[in-house]
Amino acid sequence: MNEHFLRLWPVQGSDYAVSVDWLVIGFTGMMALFVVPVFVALWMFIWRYRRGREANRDHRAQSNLPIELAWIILPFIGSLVIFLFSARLFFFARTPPADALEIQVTARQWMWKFQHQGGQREINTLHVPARRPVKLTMISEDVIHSLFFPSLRIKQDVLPQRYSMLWFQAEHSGTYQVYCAEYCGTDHAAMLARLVVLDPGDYQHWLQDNGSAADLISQGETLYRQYGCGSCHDSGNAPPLAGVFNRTVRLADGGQVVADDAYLRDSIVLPQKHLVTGYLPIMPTYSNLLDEEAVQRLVAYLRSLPATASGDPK
Amino acid sequence: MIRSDEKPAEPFVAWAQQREAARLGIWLFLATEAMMFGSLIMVAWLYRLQHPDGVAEAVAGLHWQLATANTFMLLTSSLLMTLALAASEQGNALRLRRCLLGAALLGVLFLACKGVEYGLEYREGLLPGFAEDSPLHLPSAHLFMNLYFIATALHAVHVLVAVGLGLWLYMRLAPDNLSARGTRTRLEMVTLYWHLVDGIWILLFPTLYLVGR
Amino acid sequence: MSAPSYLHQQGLLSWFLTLDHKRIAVLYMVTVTFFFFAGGLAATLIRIELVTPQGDLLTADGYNRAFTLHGVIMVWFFLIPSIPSVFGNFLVPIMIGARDMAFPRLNLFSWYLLLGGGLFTLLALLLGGVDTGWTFYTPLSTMFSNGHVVAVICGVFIAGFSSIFTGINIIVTVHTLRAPGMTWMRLPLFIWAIYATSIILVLATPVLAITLLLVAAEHLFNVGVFDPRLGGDPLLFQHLFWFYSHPAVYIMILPAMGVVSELITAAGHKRIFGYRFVAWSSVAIAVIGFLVWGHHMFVAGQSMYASLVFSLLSFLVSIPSAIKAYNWSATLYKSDLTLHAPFLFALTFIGLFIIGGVTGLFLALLAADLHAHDTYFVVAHFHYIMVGAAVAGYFGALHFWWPKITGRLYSQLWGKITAVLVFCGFNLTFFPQFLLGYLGMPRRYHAYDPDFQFLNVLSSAGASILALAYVLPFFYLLGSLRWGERAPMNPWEAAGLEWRVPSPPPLHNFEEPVTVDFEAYDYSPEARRDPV
Amino acid sequence: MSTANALKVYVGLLLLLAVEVLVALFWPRNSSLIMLAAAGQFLLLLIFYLGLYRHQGWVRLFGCLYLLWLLMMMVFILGETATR
Repeated sequence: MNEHFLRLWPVQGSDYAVSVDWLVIGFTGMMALFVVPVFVALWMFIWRYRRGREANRDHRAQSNLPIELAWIILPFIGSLVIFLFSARLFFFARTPPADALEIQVTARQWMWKFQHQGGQREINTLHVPARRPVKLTMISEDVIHSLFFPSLRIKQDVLPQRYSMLWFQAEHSGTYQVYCAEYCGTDHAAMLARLVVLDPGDYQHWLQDNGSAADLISQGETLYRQYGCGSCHDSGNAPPLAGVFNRTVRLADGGQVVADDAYLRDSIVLPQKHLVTGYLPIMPTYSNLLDEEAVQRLVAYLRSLPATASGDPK
Repeated sequence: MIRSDEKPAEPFVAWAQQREAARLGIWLFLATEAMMFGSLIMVAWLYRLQHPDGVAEAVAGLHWQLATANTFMLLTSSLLMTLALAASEQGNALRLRRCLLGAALLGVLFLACKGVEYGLEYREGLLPGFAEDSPLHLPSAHLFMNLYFIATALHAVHVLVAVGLGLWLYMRLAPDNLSARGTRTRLEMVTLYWHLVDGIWILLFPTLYLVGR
Repeated sequence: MSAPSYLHQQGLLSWFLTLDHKRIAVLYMVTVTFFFFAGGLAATLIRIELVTPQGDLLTADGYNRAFTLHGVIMVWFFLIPSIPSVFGNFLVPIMIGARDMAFPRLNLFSWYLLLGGGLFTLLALLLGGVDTGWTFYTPLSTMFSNGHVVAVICGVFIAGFSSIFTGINIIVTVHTLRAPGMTWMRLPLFIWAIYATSIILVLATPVLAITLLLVAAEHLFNVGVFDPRLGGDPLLFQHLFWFYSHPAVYIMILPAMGVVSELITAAGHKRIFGYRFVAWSSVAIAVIGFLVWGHHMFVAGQSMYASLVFSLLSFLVSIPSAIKAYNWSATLYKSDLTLHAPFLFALTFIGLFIIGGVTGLFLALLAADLHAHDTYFVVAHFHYIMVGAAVAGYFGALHFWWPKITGRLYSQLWGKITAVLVFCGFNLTFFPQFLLGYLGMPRRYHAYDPDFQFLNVLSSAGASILALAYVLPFFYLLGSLRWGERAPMNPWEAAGLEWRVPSPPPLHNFEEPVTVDFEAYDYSPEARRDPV
Repeated sequence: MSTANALKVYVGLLLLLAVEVLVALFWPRNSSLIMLAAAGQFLLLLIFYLGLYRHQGWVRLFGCLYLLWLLMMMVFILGETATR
């Protein structure tokens, strides 16, 4: 693994990583511009003005407004320029493209579990296609973890009870180390994973030869049948779920909310959180029956439900 | 008639300087109390904004009549403390001690009223840790109830300290040494602390009991 | 014969019931040094553990407890009380011409609070052990850790009040007890820095008190404030915690800046360049320091727009520090420099503080923080500021005012050797950690990738030099108490009220009341150095 | 502070309290009115009973700084929760 004795710069796995490296090197250069003169001035003054060495020390300046303003404004303007570059990169890293490949991630104390759309499930390893955007929807089952890809220069905290998102586009195929960055208890140091980036062809082979019988959506459907969600939701005394994804739902207290992933998950695990108008709050909580992975499968199934032909339900 | 041998405390050279220092010291302590309770009130408001329905359910169960009576009592005790300070400036010892005693008694009444309220809530199973068969079914209602308990308990401790200070000052102000400069400064400090405890309740009362009934 | 020195009175009660600000300062010095070595032991364990990639010296749990102990003890029981309580207590009254602090009894009570809180916390950490890190992040600290978290929280809660009362004491003293003629613009810059630190001490510590109270309530009664299942929000804890903890890092660095201003002017025999800018930059750091806490949470799930605002404000807060650094080096222009030991510590401070500050700006860059957050890059950054700058400032103050506190001179040679050892040992320890951090080695890792071993071994080697450098002063400073020659009133020919009283100073600092008619740092030839 | 003034301020405080409770009971929707009455009470207390008007600069300075900080934290809360 460590082919050369001492590596001083992390491998660059994506274009984003290259641009972050250039940002950091640019910032170091600019800061050197402001800092090196201070060190040089210090050494020069110590040498020239040490006691016993004659130098003209008369009319010593007490203060000088232009110089003071100069070394306030110039460094600030310099850092503002770099700040704008970094803000642009930050927004780029935080807005996933629409066509990204969706993968569900669940973090548990000291292991990572990944679920692909095709139903494949992996523990502590993640296979992704190269040169394609991949979007990870992540949640933790206990404490706060943080999925960290050093070679892609990104990380994102994984919070309990709330989805957080991370997206990347790996360029070169290969195997990269993945860490948990947020301290999460005893074996925080052992919570590692491997990111395996495959060329698109190899990725398809990988999908086939360990694809499970049903894909994520059909697994969600079996759960939907198994827990009898249809007995209320399809019979009318609970909000109809056809085409529910990204629909604006009117709540009992007059507010409105868009039914995104988080809303669907909260309605399953904490049904009392958002009460829909016109329905009794009689839904039991499933938080003890379903773990986070099962909830993700159900949400995938609910997202796939098309709006029924008879117009958009209210 | 200021006793001549009475000189200001060690580091100070003049009485005015010592009162100035004591006043700035108490104001800074009030600032720390305000920062602490300010954060608590902000946390309460954050959860009011995030879970309006859960909080509405919790607030519905609170005894606002008792709390209004409590607010009235604290406002009256603040008035009495101001009157006590005014009486000390006019040198009227009897009125000063009566006002001080009145304020301390109102503080004790406030705590008694609070105890009754906690008793009712305990029987209704609303208090944290003892809430087996609690009538609240929204989880965020439990959260707000617990937050209500922490905020009012912390404030009750401060009222207890204020009542203690009032009674301690009442003992110290025996009729003869009323005019000692030290005790007048202490009276002003206790008055300032009392008003802060009242001011915190003025903000806590609507935040916990009234909004979103 | 002039009045007896404040050390004249003997006996235990004269120490444990003293109301004299100078004796309380010495009590703080002993307490703070004890906690420094307790925290240092934990650091040595960590560095020895990290020599090998696989964890063999300590178990995973043992390592987690070691770095939690190192964090809690070093932050709350050494760095925060060190300069404000030790040198603030000793020097503030003398420098402004007062006889004592405004509230002497409150001062002694603060010391007992720190000692009590500290011993209780150390006991809880050693006997039970807490593995949540000094940041107590929820839900780990509230739902997934053992009961000792509540004990440690009580200890820190008690010690917090020591900070609040010290802050109140210093602010009231500076406002009301200045000698006639000592206007705000004639105050030494150390007083400005300690005054700004006290503002933070008074306003930020209560927020920590309520946060720790909520964590303890959450841990005991599952109140739900930070428990997402009941609707609480773990991010709220991080907001409240960092709202205190970022101003707290300015509590650690601001006094050291005040010390360096004194050292630079005393060594250079010259008034500081731009007195007003340096004075007001301390207050600016204190005020803006309250607005930037969000840069600890860029990756924690905070909204993008809040992160943008915090990143911009973090660049703004770096300006006053830059003003100070530039003005210090400008002071040396046309100065009359003597290279004595305290001045070498001041140079160490400037060198390491500038590197620490610049890497702080790295972490304020949003895109760079996505990579460097929670890695050894952050560890190296804050050690450059806390250990490199704040501890070097503390050692500089120790070496500069030691003759004034104890009345004894120590050997300058050993002082300079220690300063050079600290600079070299420090850089060898923490510069490799910058590289480790950028390579992607996360923080608080008990076992790591074999790739990182070489840099970790370098860091541990540096740590051994640093440990030696920190033990050295223990010998020649305490040795000076016995064999050191008597110190004159002004060994460094510095300007300042504290150098116009005999060393060690008498019980009431000044025989007759002081009137100040000279500017701060008045080194002009006609200003005679006559004893007051 | 004279007794008459103290009584006037006291009556003002009671009036605001009455306004608060009445609004809470009969017009529950506008909670901002309740908080305005509470803020009024707090300011009345701060200026007259705590005697902010009697003190010189640094108390008033600390008072304004603190109220400014409260405002800023409120704006931050609303902004962060809205954009999260």
